[in-house]
Order: sequence, then C-alpha cells, then structure tokens
Amino acid sequence: MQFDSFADFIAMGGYGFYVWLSFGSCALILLGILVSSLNDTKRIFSSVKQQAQREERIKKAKQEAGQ
Amino acid sequence: MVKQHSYWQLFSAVFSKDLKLAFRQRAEIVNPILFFLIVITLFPLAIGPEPGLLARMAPGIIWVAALLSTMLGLDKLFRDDYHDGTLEQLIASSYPLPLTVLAKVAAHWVITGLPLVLMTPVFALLLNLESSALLATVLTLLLGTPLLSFIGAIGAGLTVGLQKGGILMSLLVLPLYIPVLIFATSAIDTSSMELAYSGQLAILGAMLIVAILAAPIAISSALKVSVS
Amino acid sequence: MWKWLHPYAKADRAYQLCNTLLPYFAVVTVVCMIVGWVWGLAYAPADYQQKDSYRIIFIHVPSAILSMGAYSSMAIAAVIALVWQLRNAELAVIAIAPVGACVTAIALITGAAWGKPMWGAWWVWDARLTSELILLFLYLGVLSLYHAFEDKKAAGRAACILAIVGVINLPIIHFSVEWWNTLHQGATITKFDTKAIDPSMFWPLMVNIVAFAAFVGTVTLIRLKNEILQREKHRPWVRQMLERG
Amino acid sequence: MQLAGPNGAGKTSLLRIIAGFAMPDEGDVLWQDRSIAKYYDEYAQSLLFIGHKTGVNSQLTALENVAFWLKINGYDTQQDLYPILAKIGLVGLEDVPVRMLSAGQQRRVALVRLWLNSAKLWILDEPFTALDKSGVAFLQARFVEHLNAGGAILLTTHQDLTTQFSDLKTVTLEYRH
Repeated sequence: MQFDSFADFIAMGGYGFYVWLSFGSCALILLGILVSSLNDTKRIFSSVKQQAQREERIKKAKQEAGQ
Repeated sequence: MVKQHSYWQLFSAVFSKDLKLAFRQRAEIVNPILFFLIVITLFPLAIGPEPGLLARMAPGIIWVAALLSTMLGLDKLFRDDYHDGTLEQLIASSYPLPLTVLAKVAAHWVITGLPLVLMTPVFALLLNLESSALLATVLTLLLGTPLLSFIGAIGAGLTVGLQKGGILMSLLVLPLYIPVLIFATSAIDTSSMELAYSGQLAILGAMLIVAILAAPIAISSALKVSVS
Repeated sequence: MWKWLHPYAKADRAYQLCNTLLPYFAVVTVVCMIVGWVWGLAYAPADYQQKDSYRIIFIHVPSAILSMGAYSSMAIAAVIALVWQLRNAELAVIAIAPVGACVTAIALITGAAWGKPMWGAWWVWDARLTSELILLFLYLGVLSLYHAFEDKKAAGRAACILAIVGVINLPIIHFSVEWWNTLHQGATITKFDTKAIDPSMFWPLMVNIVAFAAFVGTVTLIRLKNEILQREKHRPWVRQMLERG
Repeated sequence: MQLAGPNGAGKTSLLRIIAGFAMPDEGDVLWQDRSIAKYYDEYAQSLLFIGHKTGVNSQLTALENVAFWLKINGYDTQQDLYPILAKIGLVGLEDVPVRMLSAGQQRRVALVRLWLNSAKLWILDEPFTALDKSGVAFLQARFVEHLNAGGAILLTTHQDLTTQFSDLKTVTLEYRH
C-alpha cells in the first residue's frame, strides 16, 4: 500500500482534488451510460406491453361494436 | 362546458407543451449547445492557441457564439406550429395572442438561452478565461440571451410563412442585436479593468424589460400577417 | 466466404448471441475495473516527478485509446453495414456511438484535470487533446444525425455514411492538428509524452485498458440488444420472449 | 350555411377572412354588429375554426393534443377523454404519437373538438375530407345537435347535405378571373 493512512490516500500527495475529480467524473459518466442503457431496455419492454394493451382495447371495442 | 379564464393556465399550457416537445426531440436542446462549443473551438484553431491573446478575446468570442446559436434556434420557434395549423388555433383561441407568444419565447429561452449561460463557465476554460471578466460574461449573457430571444422572435414571426426564411431572418434580426452586443461587451471590458460595470448591466436589464412588454405585441401582429 | 456469419443476420439469432456474450463481458469488466483502479490508485508507486497526480494516467490513457478504438470499430461496423447490407451491423454503429462519445468525454475531462497541476491551465491546446475534442464532435455528429431522422432505417444508413467519412478524416485531422501545434510550438509548453513506463506502472495500466475495453463491450452489447428490440418491436418473437422473460 | 363553388373559387380565403385570419381588401366582418378587427377577442370567444391544417402537433399523442386545445380555450381538462376519442373511432390510438396515424385519423383528432366546445359559430373548411362512411354520418349527427342548440355552422364541402339538413342555405361563388 503506497500510503500510510487513509487520509494520505485521500490527499493523494496534495493532488487529491484533481485525481478524485477525474476518477469521480469517470465513474459518473460510466455509470450514467450504463444506467441509461438499462433504462432504455425497460422502456422498450414497457412500450411492447403498452402496444399489447392497445391491441386489447381495440379488440374489446370491436367485440362490443360486434354485438 | 363553461369557459373560465385563467391566464396562468394558458401560459403554463403553452410553456410546458414546448418544453415537452423539446425533451422529446433532444436535438433541440443539444444542437445549440454543440454549435456554441464548436464556434468557440474554431477561434483558437484560427488565431492560434496563445493563452494571453485568447483570454483577451474570449468574452467577444463567447458573445458572438451565443448570438449565433440563439439565431440557430429561432426559425424552429414558430415553424412547426405554423405548418401544422396550431398557430391558427392559437390565434382563434379566446386568449390574447401576445400572452401565448410570451410563453413560447420564454420556453425558447429556457431551451436554447439558459443552457448557454450555464455552459459558459465550462467552455470559457477552452479560452482560459478565468478572470473577473468571466463573471461579467455570464451576467451579461444571463440578461442578454432572453433579450436576443425576444428580438429574434420578431424576425421569426415575420419570416415564418416564407420558404427560405432562415437567412432573411438573420438579416432582419442582426442589426437589432447590435445594441445588445455593444452594451454587453462594454460591460465585460470595464469588468476586466476591475471597474464597476453595473451601469451597462442596468441598461441591458432595462432593454430586457422593454422587450418583455413590447416584443410580444409586435410578434403577434407579425404572426397575424404571416398567417393571412 | 463468411458462411459462419450469415445466421446472425437474423435479428433473434443476433439477440441470442448478445445475450450469451453479455455475462462474460460483464464479469471481465467488473473484475478488471476493480483490480485496475485499486492497483493504480493505491498500490502503484508514485511518479518521481509528478508524484501522485500521474495516477490519472490509469483512466486517461485507457479512455483515450478506447475512444479511438470505439470509433474505428464503429467505422468497421458501418462499412460492413453498407457493403454487405447487414442491418445488425447498422444497429451496432448506433449502439457504439454513445459509448464512444462518453469514453471520449472521459478522456477530455481526465486530460484537463491532469493538465491543471502539470501546466497550471485546465485546457491546453495540445495536439492530442485537440484531436480528442474533434473526435468528440465526430461522435456527437453521428448521434445527432441519427436522432434527426424520423424513419430509423434511413437514419441508420446516414449515420453509417457519416461514420465512414469521419474515420477517413481522422488521420487527416490528427496530422493537421499536429502540424498546427508545432506551428505554434512556442505557445504551448511541453507535450503530453508518457515516458517509457517501468513494469510496476505498466501492468495496472494494462488491466485498466482491458477493463475499459470490456466496459465498452458490455454497454455496446446492452445497447445493441435495445436497438434490435426497438427495430423488431412488433415481431412475435419479441412478444413471446417477453411473456417468458 | 354551405359555401359552394368550384375549386379555386375562393371558398377557403373567404372562410379565413370571416374567421379573422386574413384582412379583407374592403368592407368589414361584423360579429353581433361589431367589427371583428377591433373586437377580435370577444369574437374568438364564440368561434371554433377547423381549416385544412388540422392544428394537431405530430410529435404529441392524440390525448396530449386534445388536452392542449382544451387548455388554450379555457375549458377544464380533468374530463376523461378516452370515451370521446373512442366515440370518434380512435380506440387504441389515444397514446400513439399523431405522426403514426393516417390522414383521416389525424382529422378525427381535430374534429374531436366539435364535442368539446361551447362556441356558437363553427367555421369548418371541408370537414368531411378523408372521413369514411361512418365518420360522415357521425359528424352530421353532431351538426344537428349543434343546430338544435341554437348554434350556427359555416362550412365548405363537396358532400350533398340537402338530404340531412332541409333548411340549408347555400352561397355559390363563381370563379371570376
């Protein structure tokens, strides 16, 4: 372990702000794109379900009109 | 079906519709910012990366870039509503048209103007503008971009019916932008000399108030001319 | 000639392929990312000159490499899509573009954050940083072009053409920026050269590069699945899969 | 009142002048014997205009479009729009962006307004275009309702309306060069 204490680790030899800014923003962007992609998957699945419900509504309306 | 009049309901309806449309087509929000960034990047490539020179020219570069990207977003302001007939419904609605126009221009500013103001400190790093002039630039942009939207909306209203309205609109609107540009850049210059620049800001603020009150009337009569 | 490639032209087979590959990519990403970051941040020795600020190299260099890598693989997919009319390759182009843009943005931010302690300025018009910025514009160009089209098939083809045009211009941009930079050599300070790295820093860097590559692979697979589903939404196999899944 | 005449006789431009979108070269349009140029807001209170352009935004869904129209005309929007949309034959298409709908369906989204307004004067420019048999009958029934409630309709159409509306007045415009 290069650093004696956790505080030194955070201080990063005085450059802590820059190191943690870059690692933090990197993690943020990586998580951002990952989460947004997974959300897209959920959104597409729900839109397929919604389409199925729409067809239900149309079928039901046709049956009512049929009687 | 009784009709009750709440001006706030109309304002919020038009405002939220435009915002919803903008968020549905992300391009409407992203394109002006991207254009703003690319115009700012061109200058160092054109005049060389020497930090001192860039820092001195930065406020002017940022203002011209903001002015052009506001212009970019203007012709879309009334175009869709004109072509699909919503504009006619807005005119024939029981609410006064200037109020609707006020809501549309406010929505346009939030979509194109506000992101520019928020991104300016970040993009200013490209021109390593970090002195007090940066604060002045952001403040003048905060007052200036709504002003640009209101004045530009007059041009947009006049040219919405024409086919090649885009270029014509910038010819109409650019001369009207010159006083805004002059007062904004003079505010930034005085700030870079560490002097008080609240005078210029006050003038910009006064212009903005006049624009908020007068421009919608001019815009709605321009729209009525374009629709007829 | 490419016999083994043909079955994957059909959407559901391609979807299954992504599904089977995804777990492996995900595992490699998680493992390498954790090992790489911990190793780079905590255990790798400090640089004698820049002390600990050099640790940003462990994400700056991989993201810079990946930004170029993602763009070229996007361009390759574009060529496949246009030449062999493989629709799934077109979807791959759209899947890679946002991930590439994010990795390029990371390279820019980490480059700026690393530049500040070294040169005292957040942004230096150094040749590599400038080409990286232009690369970001190319990515965003492909993305906004794709989203501007109503009909997604035309959008895909247009995005492929732009991607290929972009990749042809990449070397030209790189050399012109390099030349532009030397033209104003007086203005900028030292270049961004990473000296020969001794093994104790080299290995954590390699692990990070693999981690980033696996990450780009994982997210691209997820997005490719999304694009396939988006295009095949009204097909029966999507609905059956949904009922089962 | 039906405005008849061959294509290009000026039917639409006359409608637009009466609706206040265009300025007449001479003369004036009066509403309750007050010029609409000066008192346009009162006139707009009791006016409903549906022209060639449907006034429906293609990115929004049918529900959002109708809700928006209700808001800009001061009607309350809490009412459930699904039955009305179903009545006009848009079942299952309520939450689909309007650009996915056919021209006829888009016109139906515009025509839903006829069931949601309290305007006295309706100005309709060829309301029956792109409507199928059931749509035309449905619309004519709504016209009868509106007329019985004391409303007025000024429309242009190539449909023969005399069978349905016995007291229909027709003004024919000749095509003058």
